[in-house]
Amino acid sequence: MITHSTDSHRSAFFSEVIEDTPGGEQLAHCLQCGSCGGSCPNGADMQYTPRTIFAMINANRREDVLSANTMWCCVSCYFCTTRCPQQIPITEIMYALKRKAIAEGFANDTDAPALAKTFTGFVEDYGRSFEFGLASRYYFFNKPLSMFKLVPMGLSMLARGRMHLKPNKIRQVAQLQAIIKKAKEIGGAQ
Amino acid sequence: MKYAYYPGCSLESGSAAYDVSVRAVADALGFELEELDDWNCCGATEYFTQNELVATSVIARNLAICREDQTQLVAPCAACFLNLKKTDQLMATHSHVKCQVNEALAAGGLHYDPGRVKVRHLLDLIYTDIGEAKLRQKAVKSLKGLRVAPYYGCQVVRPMNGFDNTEYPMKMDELFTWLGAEVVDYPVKAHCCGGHMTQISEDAAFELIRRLLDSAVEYQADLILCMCPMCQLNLDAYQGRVANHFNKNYQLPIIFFTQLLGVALGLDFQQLAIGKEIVPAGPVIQAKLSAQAAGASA
Amino acid sequence: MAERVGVYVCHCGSNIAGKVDVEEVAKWAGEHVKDVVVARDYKFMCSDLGQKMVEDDIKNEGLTRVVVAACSPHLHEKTFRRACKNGGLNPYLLEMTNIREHCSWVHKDTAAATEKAKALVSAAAERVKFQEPLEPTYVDVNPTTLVVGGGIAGLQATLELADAGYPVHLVERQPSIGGHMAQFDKTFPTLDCSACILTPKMSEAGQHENVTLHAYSELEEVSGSVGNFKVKIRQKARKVDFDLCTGCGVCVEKCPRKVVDTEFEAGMGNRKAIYMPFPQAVPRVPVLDTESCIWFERQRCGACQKLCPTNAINFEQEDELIELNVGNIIIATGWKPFDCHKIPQYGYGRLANVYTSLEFERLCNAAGPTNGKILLRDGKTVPKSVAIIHCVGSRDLNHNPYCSSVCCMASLKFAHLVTEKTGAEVHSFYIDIRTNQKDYEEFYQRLLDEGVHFVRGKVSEVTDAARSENERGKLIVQAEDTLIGRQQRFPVDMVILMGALEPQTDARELGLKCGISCSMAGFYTERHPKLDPVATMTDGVFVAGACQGPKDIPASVVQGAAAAARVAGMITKGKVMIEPVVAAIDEENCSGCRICNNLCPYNAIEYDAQRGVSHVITALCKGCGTCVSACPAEVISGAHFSNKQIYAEIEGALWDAIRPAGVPGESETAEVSAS
Amino acid sequence: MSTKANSAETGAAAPATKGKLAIYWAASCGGCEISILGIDTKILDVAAAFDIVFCPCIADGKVRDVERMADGEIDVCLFNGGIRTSEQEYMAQLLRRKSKVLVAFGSCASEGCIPGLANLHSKQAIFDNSYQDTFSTENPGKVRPQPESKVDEGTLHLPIFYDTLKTLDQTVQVDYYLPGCPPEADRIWDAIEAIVTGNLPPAGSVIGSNTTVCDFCHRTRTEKKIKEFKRTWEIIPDPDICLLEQGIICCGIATRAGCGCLCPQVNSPCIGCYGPNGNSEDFGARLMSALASVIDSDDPDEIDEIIRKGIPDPVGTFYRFSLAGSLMRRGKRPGAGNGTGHTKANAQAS
Amino acid sequence: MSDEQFEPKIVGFLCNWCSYRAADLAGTARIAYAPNVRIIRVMCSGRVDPTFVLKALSMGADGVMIAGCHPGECHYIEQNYKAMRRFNMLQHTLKAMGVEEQRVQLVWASAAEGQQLAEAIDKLVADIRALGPLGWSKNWEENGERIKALQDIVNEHNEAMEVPR
Repeated sequence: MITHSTDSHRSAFFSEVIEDTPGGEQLAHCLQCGSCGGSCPNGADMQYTPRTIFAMINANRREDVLSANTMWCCVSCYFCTTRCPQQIPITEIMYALKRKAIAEGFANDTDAPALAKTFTGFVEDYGRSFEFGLASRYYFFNKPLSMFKLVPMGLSMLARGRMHLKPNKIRQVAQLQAIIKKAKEIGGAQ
Repeated sequence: MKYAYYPGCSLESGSAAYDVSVRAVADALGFELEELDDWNCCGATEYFTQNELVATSVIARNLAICREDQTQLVAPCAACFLNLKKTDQLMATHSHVKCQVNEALAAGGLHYDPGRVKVRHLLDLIYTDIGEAKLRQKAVKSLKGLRVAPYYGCQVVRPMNGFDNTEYPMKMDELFTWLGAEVVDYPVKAHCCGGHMTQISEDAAFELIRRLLDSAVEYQADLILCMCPMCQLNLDAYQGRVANHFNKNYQLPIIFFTQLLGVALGLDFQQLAIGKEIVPAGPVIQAKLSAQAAGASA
Repeated sequence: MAERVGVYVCHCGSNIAGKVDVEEVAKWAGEHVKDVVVARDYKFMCSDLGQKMVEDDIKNEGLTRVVVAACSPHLHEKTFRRACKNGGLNPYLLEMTNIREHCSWVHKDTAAATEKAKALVSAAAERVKFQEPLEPTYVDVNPTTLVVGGGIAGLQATLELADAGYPVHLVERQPSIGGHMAQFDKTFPTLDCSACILTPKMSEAGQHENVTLHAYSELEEVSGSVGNFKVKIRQKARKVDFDLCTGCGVCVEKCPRKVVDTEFEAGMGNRKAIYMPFPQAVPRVPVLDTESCIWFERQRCGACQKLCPTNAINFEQEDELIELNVGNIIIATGWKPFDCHKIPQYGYGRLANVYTSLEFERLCNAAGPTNGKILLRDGKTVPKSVAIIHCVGSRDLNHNPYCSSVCCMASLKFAHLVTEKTGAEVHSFYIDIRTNQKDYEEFYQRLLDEGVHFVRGKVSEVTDAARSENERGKLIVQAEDTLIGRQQRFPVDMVILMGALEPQTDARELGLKCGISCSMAGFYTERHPKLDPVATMTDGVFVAGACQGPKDIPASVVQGAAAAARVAGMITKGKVMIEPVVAAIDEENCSGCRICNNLCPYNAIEYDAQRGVSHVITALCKGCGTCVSACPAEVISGAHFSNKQIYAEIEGALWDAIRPAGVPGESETAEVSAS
Repeated sequence: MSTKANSAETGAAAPATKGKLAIYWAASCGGCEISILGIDTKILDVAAAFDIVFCPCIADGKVRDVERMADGEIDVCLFNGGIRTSEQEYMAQLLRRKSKVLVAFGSCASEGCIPGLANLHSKQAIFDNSYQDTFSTENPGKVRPQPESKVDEGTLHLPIFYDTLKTLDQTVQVDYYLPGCPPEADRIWDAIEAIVTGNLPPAGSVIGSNTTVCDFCHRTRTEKKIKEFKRTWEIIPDPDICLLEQGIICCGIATRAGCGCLCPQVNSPCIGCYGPNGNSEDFGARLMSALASVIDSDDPDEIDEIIRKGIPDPVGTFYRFSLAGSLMRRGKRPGAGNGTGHTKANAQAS
Repeated sequence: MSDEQFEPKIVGFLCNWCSYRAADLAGTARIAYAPNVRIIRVMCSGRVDPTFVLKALSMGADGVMIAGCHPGECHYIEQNYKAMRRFNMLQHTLKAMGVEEQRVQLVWASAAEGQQLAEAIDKLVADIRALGPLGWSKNWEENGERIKALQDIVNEHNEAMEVPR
């Protein structure tokens, strides 16, 4: 019935972020209580806690936010989201920030985008993903050195028939690709 | 009872053990899982970091290809469960998402009305639809003597499971108490296993894994029960390296809850793919249960 | 014969005239609105001269209806009704339309604003023609008052009225009056002992000649209306004869059955099956709890009965219903504590040494289970470090969105008591410290001197999962210290949860009985948040204390006194006016379909089975008009808001819209004659 | 021509005291005429009191005869049926002119009745449906009725078909109303008596009672709370309890008494043919308001569910007899997403 | 009203205790909103009879707003729920008549929500402006040939009369 105004005097970046996050309007209500930063399993490693990030978004500090490591610490455990007293969809906002960071080439000192790309690469080719390809391709291109550390583990996995060497392909790959193509058109490929 | 079944990629590769045990348990408990025809990957958390609409559309395809009569979709994998449920909810609560996703689906000749398919997690199904009475009746082998640490992880219970507490879930605890196991009530049962951090920043991931293993050990658990392939992989496959990293020595088997449930239902390890895990669980279960049996007969 | 309508358009200085062309509006009304015989605009209609103008026109121009286009009727309807009265016209033949708040102040374009003003005036003018003269009725006020709730707010109200010489019936659900305040140890910010200042009031109420105490009783039913309520009170069976009992306490002493006291001791201590909640209880008559009594379990024991020197114990005693007539009702039913189990991450109920604020009050109360010693659950260890968590279930959309307003000060009090009694290190975790009353901020300053650590951050979880040796065996409080922007872990021995203040579980139920409404949260809604804070929408029913919203002791006392003052006012006036804006059923044509019967929240509609018709009890009707619009036979009429009046208003408001065709005389009619 | 001369020509033998009665039939089913015959032998008394000067359905008589009459020459005209064509409007105007007292006779004339339900759709939609889209229609030439058709003898005119059906009083001034589909014989007789004896209510009002059907219903009533509206075929209602309280939508609560509560007596709900009670403006609105008020839920979704499930055809339920005469009008999207979309025309429109 | 754009005429039924006061508040706070809504005060949204809405529409209004206290906060305890039920019922019927839902809107606004009420009004006006005029009062009127057709009948009959008998 009654719609709350989201435009008004918000910072440009603020509007941008909630634009990109379903339910993001709640961000306007952040109390700066820090229950998010306190809840995060990786909270200790963050250079800015989510709460701080929100304050920075409000202050329109675009660059600082997008170059922060905060969202890359997020493991989508949703503790912050369920605990937030203002019901801000924090995890989703982290996704939104990740998307922006990647799109605008901020995310350089993390391997997450690479992993993501490799992963979705498979999905778009086969319709499904599979660990071996994922691991091998991802590590080969991104952290060849640490590959060796993985060998014993890989082997034991292999030994237990837990590593398939070829992926399963879905029948309707074409259909899926069409959907993805369309979605990218509408959503503006990021 | 008949449900549409969405195994998800891990269950057909790395975590086949989960898939095998799920199907075995389904047979034993007498409910039917019909694999969703030509399902595609849910994109885990990876699509959301790139393009929200693509992410939701890719997921929505799976909901859209459900037949009219497939109104309940069961996903054992946490990430799949959350993604499917989340997408359905997003479409239901945000009309623009609904429109855009359907526009995308239309490109593949598909359409989905939010709410048509009810996304369920396997645990919910077994706990609610099968229920205590039936389980007790079907259970042929008591799990007495076995100290199990139910591990829920994150994405089944949060942000929206609709069947258990998001902070301190109890359903798996109850389920295995029914089956006679000693359930250890340890504080971190719904904390994070590190997720894909194992791939990105091992130090971060190892710390998280350590917390879980430590706590379980502190509470003298014989094994940890998982309901998510990623959790199982991290706790099991990385256990050795985590041990070295903090120079400790864990020997804590990590299996899927359906595997132990199967044991209680009288299925043998083969049928349940027990032995696929890296830290072997078979011997532990054997030892504890027979010890108990011996104690009982003596 | 046609009405003679006078239209008055106010400039309100430039407030209206600045945006609306008032002269034009008045001129237009005079020329275009049917039956308008006088149309004037004036600088300030509410001024004496403005009112005089209306009076004179009524007298000289023989106006039969008056329209004033000015500000909100909520501001000046009374004013102009008076003017009409003085002019000899029934006040209800006035209609005010709001061209200031609803027009000149909210529209940018003068032309548009003027157009709207015209529409509003025409609407009012069309409506007023159908308005009817109404006469308010007056009823006598019964000087007896019912006070529901024997907490500090209720006590205050009771004593104010009783001392003023008016009879009061005080109803309390618990075995003793005193409320939550009786459980407390000290009161902020002065730290004087709660019992010391409360018990005198309690005993005074217990002995006062004008006060009739109904402890261990509940309000069952309310009927009637302002001035003359009929109330039913359920006196729950104590199983102890009130008149015979001397309060010697032998029964309690001899009772073999011990149970945990979840009420007064908040689960921290025990009581007997027959008990007096606390030593200074008023009335000093024990209550037998049949749930736990051995006699009611298996007809054995009966020690109390055997040993009572006055044979006051009566196992057969039943609840009894007491009927009273009262003129006014004061609701002071207070609050209930938030159930901390609802926030599992704080571990209450799972981790032994996590306490609720009420538990802690008992813990440091000299008369409490540990005689005022602050100890862990093991009953011997003194905590070396204590964490206090604010806003547990308050300021949290997942539980209660509102601020519970007392927790900040209470937590400061606790911090002080802990440091004073144990010397333990205290961490107090807050979102904002709110100390906005006299001497509260000073108290905060004092605590800062006492070396309490205030950590700005809402605690994320309390756990016993140690990550390092120094955490082993401790409760670890994990939170972000937002002032340094870092996640921190604080190992402590004891955690105190400052749970929210919530409305009583049956608040809505009681509200319905008395015909008063609740906010979303479930606190009673006052008539006006600023200007009428203790009255409610139901005349003769007042609210005081935490049942109207979270409040500390001083604020509750103020409201108790305020409510009493309002009631005293009603009583001294002796009569009360009843608005004539009510519904009426044309019983001649009512067919008794009974659609309307359960639509009235005030039960003002009664079905007469004999005659097979429904009728309205005028004294109970509040004039909302819901039944009027529900009546399928259109035989219920609403005074001052009749269908005729509203239809006319609609038509007037749309004077400039295209009229429908099909209505004879309008649109092109095609009368063709057969030559 | 003078009135006298004229009367001499037509109703020759008529004694001066005998009044002149006209009965006309516009857009209606003819049931009203049957009902008039329902007054049985009393018809003779009518004949005694009146010359029936014009009644195409029972006696021969030409429009031109009426045209020839002097204005106001007819004492009473019972006009049934709504106005759907130019001819009907012409007759309405003609008879209005010629009659002292014009009575809107029956539901059609008073409020549009069943023919009025066609107002859900435009003329276009109706023609498409009846001349094209119904499955049983073969009309490759897309033939439609034409107002003008040239023949050798000249041009023939058909009355034109209006976009909407109007009630009599939306076309001409009406003196009295006699509701009912059809009006009960007894009520008709009451009305005729009233007219003859001249003790009539104020002009423009309904000749009939001012209470509702419930007044004459024997069923026991208690307070109403409705959790589910039921269709008549869904349950066999208890014969002694208020139908509404059993979930069946009974219009008796809002319908003017007069029929003697016929339907509820045979365990079937009142459908409101006697129209609204008192001087209420909109029968449907009265029903909607009353029924909605007693829905037993405060949750918007549940309320919606109850309404959608229980009342698939709201217009047909609330305005079965009164659509044309009500305040309700069709929107720009005729029949969009409504419960009455059972014709192809409609299906396309929506 | 300025320039060419369609200015809908809207009638608003506001309850005396919450929404009417919300409108007062919007005024005292000088929150500007569209001037198209003409406010009619009723004691409670529970007084709003579907007839009022239909009356307004048939009198030429393009839309109607019904505003009351938030559910659970009604000053008459629960009467706004009746308003809600009637609103849903009326919407159901209007929909069947092909009237767009946005034309009649139900709004909850507490006495403190001047801003929200103003926004709701602006939204309502925008919605209806987008829909264009309702034209209820018009669509009962007849197609143009009507007059001619009537005249034709007269002429025909006149001709017929000239036939000698």
